[in-house]
Amino acid sequence: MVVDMTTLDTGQMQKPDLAPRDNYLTHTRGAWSWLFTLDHKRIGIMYLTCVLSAFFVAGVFALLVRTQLLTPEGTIMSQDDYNQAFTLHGAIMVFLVIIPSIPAALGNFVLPIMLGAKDVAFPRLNLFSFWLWVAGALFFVLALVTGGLDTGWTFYTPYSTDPNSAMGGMIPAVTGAFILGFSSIFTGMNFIVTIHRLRPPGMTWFRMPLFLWGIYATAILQVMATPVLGITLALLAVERAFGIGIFNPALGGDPVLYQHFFWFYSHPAVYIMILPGMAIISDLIAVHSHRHIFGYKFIAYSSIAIALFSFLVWGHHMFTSGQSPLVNVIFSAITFSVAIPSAIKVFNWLATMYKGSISWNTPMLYAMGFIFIFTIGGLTGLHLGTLATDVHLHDTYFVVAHFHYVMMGSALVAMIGGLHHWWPKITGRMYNENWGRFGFALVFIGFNVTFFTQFMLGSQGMPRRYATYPADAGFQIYHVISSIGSYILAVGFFVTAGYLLQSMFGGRRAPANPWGGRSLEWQCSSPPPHDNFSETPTVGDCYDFSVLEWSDEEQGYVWRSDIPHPGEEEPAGH
Amino acid sequence: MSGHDGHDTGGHAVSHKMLIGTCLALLFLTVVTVWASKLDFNELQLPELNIIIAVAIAVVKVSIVGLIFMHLRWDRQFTGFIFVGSFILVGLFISFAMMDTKEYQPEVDQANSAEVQQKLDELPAMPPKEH
Amino acid sequence: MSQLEIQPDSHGAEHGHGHDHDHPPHLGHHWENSKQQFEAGKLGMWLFLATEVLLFGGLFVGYSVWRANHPEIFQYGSQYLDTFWGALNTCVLLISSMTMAMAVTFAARGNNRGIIICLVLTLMGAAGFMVIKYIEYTHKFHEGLLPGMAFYEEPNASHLWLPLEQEHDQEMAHARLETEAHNAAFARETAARDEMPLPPPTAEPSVVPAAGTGPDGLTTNELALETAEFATFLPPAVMDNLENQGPELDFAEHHEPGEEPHLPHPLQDPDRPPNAQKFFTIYFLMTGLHGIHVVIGGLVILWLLMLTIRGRFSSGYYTPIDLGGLYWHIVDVIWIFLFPLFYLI
Amino acid sequence: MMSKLLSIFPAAHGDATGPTFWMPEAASSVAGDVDWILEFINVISYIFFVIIVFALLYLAIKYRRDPERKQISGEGPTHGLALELTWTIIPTLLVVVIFWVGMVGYIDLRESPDDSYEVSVAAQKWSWTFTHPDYAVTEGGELTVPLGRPVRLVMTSADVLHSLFVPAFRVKQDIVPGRYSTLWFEATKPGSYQLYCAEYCGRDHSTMLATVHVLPEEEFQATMGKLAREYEDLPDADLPRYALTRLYNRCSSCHSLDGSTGTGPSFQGLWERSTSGSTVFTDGTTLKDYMGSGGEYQMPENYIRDSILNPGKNLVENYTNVMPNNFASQLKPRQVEALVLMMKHFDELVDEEGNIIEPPAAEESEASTGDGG
Ligand code: HEA
Ligand code: HEA
Ligand code: CUA
Ligand SMILES: [Cu+2]
Repeated sequence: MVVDMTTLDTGQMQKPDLAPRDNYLTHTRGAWSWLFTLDHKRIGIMYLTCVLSAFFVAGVFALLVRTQLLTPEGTIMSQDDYNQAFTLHGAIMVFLVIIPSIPAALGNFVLPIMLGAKDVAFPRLNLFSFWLWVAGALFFVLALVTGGLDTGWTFYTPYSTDPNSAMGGMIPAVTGAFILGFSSIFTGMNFIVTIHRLRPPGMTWFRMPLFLWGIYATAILQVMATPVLGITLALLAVERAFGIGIFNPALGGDPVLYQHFFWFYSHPAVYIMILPGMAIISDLIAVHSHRHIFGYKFIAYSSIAIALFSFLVWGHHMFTSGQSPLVNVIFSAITFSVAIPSAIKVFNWLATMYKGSISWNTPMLYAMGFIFIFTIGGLTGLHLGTLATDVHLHDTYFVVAHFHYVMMGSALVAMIGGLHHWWPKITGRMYNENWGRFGFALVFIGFNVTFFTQFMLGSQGMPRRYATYPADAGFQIYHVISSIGSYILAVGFFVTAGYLLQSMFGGRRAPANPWGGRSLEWQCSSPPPHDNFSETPTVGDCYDFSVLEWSDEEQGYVWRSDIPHPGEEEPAGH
Repeated sequence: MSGHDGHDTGGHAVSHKMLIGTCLALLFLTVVTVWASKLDFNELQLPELNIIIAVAIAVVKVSIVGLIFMHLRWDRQFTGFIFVGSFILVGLFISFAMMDTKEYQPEVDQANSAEVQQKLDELPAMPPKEH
Repeated sequence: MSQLEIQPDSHGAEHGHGHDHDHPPHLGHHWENSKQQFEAGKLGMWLFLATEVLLFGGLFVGYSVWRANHPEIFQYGSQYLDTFWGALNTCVLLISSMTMAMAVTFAARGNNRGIIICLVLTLMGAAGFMVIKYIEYTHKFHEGLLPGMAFYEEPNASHLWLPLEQEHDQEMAHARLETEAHNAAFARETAARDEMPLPPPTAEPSVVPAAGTGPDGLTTNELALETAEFATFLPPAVMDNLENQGPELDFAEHHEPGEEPHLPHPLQDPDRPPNAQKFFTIYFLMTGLHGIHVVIGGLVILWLLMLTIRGRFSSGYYTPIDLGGLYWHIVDVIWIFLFPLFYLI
Repeated sequence: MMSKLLSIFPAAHGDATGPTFWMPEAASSVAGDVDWILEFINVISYIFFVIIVFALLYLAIKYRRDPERKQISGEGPTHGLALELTWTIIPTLLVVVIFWVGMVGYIDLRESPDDSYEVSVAAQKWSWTFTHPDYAVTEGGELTVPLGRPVRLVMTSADVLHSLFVPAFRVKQDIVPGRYSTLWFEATKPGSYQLYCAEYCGRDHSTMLATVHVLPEEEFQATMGKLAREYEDLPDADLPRYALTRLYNRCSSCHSLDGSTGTGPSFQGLWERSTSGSTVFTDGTTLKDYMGSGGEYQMPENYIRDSILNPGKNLVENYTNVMPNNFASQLKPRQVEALVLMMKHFDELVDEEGNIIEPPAAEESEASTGDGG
């Protein structure tokens, strides 16, 4: 094979021996240098901060929802308040948290570094995306002060477009979601171009870490699906403001057509959420098992396959909506096709652990938690994709449980896992491993207690979006368990937030490569310098860990002394 | 450097002659569409044929614009793939949505809704005098 | 700034390093060379164009679904659009597309004067298009051919509204509208009196049933037929239709290009299909969104023109012109579909 | 809880139609199939779940890193086509089967038998009205259906989307305004079952409930006959209570009994407001302006009747025109009369807090046996 060495022209601007003090964090100072930075790392950090704050807000709404449901007649809220609480919880979690979380926050930080590039293709556009996110978030706030939002995150017509029904904040909220859509489109465009055009020599498609494959597949979805959300929301706002009757049956419009529009975006959107999660897990499993990933190409292609199939299954959200039976059958059939690439990924992850050398540290625990939870979430997707059973399960807590298993338990858990994984790189500090494991245990247990009970609730017939429920249907016991679980979960997240914040000030300094990863981000210092690499990174097989060894001196992993340094000889390929 | 002929730069300079020829062809096709739309296929029991012809001509025109004006002919294949892919996606969306809504049309109440009816009833019986 | 989005800050406060000197001024610090940057810009632009296609795609879905379900609404509505203006606008856009492409060629050859001339021509095309759209829109507003519920407002002024000056005509029109209202009231009463609170699916009463669909429709039409005077207001095509009770209408051939079609106002037309306003709703939505794109395209061209005049481009660097051109072409592409779908069929 | 846990295993079901760990009680002809399909997918899921979690834990423990080792790389195989094919093909086959059984079951769910008994359902924010055309009976909040006969619901909505959901029957169908939605089931077990609105429809979505009463054929006929004539046979004195117990549920989502403001004015005090003419309308006029001889309303009864049948005519200040205007076709004249009388005698029926005052014992059996089951 050819010598695989990049000749990145990083210039002379960095001293070869980089003191950790001169890094992207300290490169320039002052709020201004952050708010209008073009550095992808700083933009990533700003995203991360905002996304986690939004997560906190939406989480508080979730706790309100759970508290309300402790008793059949409700405890703390009126019907109207409850409707607003779950709507804002869902809308914030989806549009402000989970869609931007991995690509825009973590992806922004690590993608160019992993690729060996100095930045994303369009740094200005990147900054613009971030500010669009902020604008979108402000519109959500505006929605709250202009009358509230109670449509559910799905904005179904004719409820949402009828001024006599839905609350007054509907137009600002829709505008906010519209803006957030464009933020997401621009991020996706940026990443596609970056991956296509900024790969340095030597970084071939099949040398890219699987994280990049996942982000790439996600970006396709972001670019191709989100514009439809844009036009949908624009139509909604116009319809509500002027009553032109696109979706309004009173004017010959068709409410079911709205659902086609919405889910044409929002089904791909759920894979916008999970694909980056799966991408993180692929890397976490390999790195923390210190073992070459199993079936690289299958995992890579399965991401693309999921992305493509996902465009053709949106109708499975509409099995009982009045969609025609023929189309129901077709959509049901295609829905199952997505299960296959997902299955491929799960089994390849397991095979990667075989004969590995598995460190039980926090990122790995989150990765294992992911596999456990995603299996449940995915398999219950089968119940929902099956026509006969979905008729019973649709719009019940079974669906609520399903999507929390995949969104919260999988996508978000992957994001938290990734956050721990890259935390040393981002902050230059190590968090406390024992607290990390403890936090994981709380989150994992709390999560399952909260949401597994909801499967039972749902299949027993408890409809979703209910502020109160019949006292004699036997639902209360499940609701109480679920609420208790959610409190455990909240404690888990507070613990996590606590030790992570603490580590930023009191944590041990992180070595360049604390876990033994081989993708390029572990070749630059922690935290990385302003231009990402002080030395030309070496592109090799990013899953070949045999060339690394632990160094007590560094408290991290270094190149093996008995193996020639790359550039001189090609390390074993896969 | 970009700006010179060659497959790898993408910055292909198309001769003015070719551009004018392309434009003439497009204008000609426009005339053809207008003419074709006047054809009456009702006798053949094929009223849809008008639409099919019109869309077909439009597709031809768009292909010409894409290939020549937008340089797709000289560009990377991937660029063309993006462009065509987006149209295919729209096509899929249209066909699924149409397949569905057509099926349930019989259940839909086809007449003017009460709201429209009310408006119609409110219309003055007497049309206004000319402005 | 001489770039669309491609140029990262290379002179900003963040850079104290002297590594810029081998980079041309337009080249961002993270690029190897101009070609890489150009190609990236181009790929980005194409992705953006794909999103534009999908954005409009949504509206095309709406169009297709409605049209497939209610061809009569579209056949009926498109008579009220003027093919002449539509075709003229198509030509304007096609030619401006050509001049834009020529500007790119000039740019590649480094001919600044050529670029300027072509961009000015393109800009004129954009302006011309908007002027024609303005004429069309104001006309429609005038006629009360509006989207949504506004369609059912009585127009303030419309030459389509039947000119019922003579007393007799007024009586006739009065009688006709009254009959309709009466029929409707009757139908509703019947439905209400029926023991079934739910009328069977198709029997929803309607003031203006499509010709020949029921006893009410016949009454209306017969009334119209009986009165020869009334009939004189209607163009021959309408008369034919009333006599044949055929659902197909074809007025398109009965007027010269550029001339107003002689049609009754839809609200006064007994053959108006239910929900005829839907045609105008989607017409305004799609052409409106397209119009916005034309305006944006015009601004982009204006900006390019200014940069060209300032001499920012050379045969080695003209990426913005190339990308701006692509945007202008996509505007054209969309219109190529819109024109036949609304004006012709 | 324990018995529920045990009932995961099909063999543990004492009663084949009783509630199981996953599913509520099964009371329709299709429920058995749906449950079977669900159980089938469950079993597949359990198997995969157990395999995956077992493998996960086993591998994680077995290959746990030895912290003493410096050399950390594990060295398993990096790819294997045979394995990949195995775990592609087996799930593929399984999902094909799942899809198939699901589709077959679904077709049964959708295709109603020809001889179905038809009921019209009108959904509106936030109440249900069920009309039996065969008997000219209208029920609100309660649906009485015959046992062992297919029932077909023809449903419309006056405002937004709703969805009719009866867990015990395993059926659900959205109700889309502007069109007719249908749903069928055949109840196989007498009893009362909860009916939910499963599509979010606004403020009181969670109280848009109803009860389905499944009655054996004779009992059903008897009940229908009774309901059909109920208000005709009642002595006038019983009409107010009849209106409160049988008709008010159609008003309850908007008009409270306790004086609190809802979507519409409370019924408490309505009579007083009407007799005194103090009600103010949106156009600024008061009811007084219309009352009295020569006025539009000779007596308050006329005004109340008009407000029921023609709600948009005079809008009370601070309220919007949202009341359905189709009551004229739903209520018989005598039922309207009953409602008017209910307002008139409101204070005898309802106390200050809005609680219904229990009638004297003698009357009770009369008023409350109508709903059977
Ligand atoms: C991250 C988000 C995410 C992900 C990844 C998924 C994944 C899947 N989802 Fe889910 N879904 C949502 C988010 C997501 N979903 C949301 C938010 C909603 C509700 C929205 C709302 O209404 O508010 C929803 C609702 C929803 C519905 C509509 C339910 C209803 O409203 O009635 C359906 C129906 O088909 C469905 C199916 C599936 C399927 C088949 C998968 C598959 O991709 C799962 C594939 C994975 C596996 C199958 C597991 C791994 C494989 C194995 C362990 C091997 C064994 C496998 C086999 C034997 C096949 N989902
Ligand atoms: C990513 C998506 C996401 C996530 C993470 C969650 C998280 C949670 N959700 Fe939510 N949920 C949705 C998406 C999500 N949800 C959607 C889309 C809906 C549908 C809405 C609709 O119907 O329209 C929904 C609906 C929904 C319902 C149904 C409401 C109804 O139908 O009536 C319920 C009920 O229990 C619920 C509960 C919860 C709970 C208890 C959590 C908990 O997991 C939350 C725990 C989090 C916290 C308590 C915050 C603590 C955070 C910090 C302290 C800061 C963290 C910082 C670091 C970790 C560094 N959610
Ligand atoms: Cu009706 Cu929810
Ligand atoms: Cu989905």
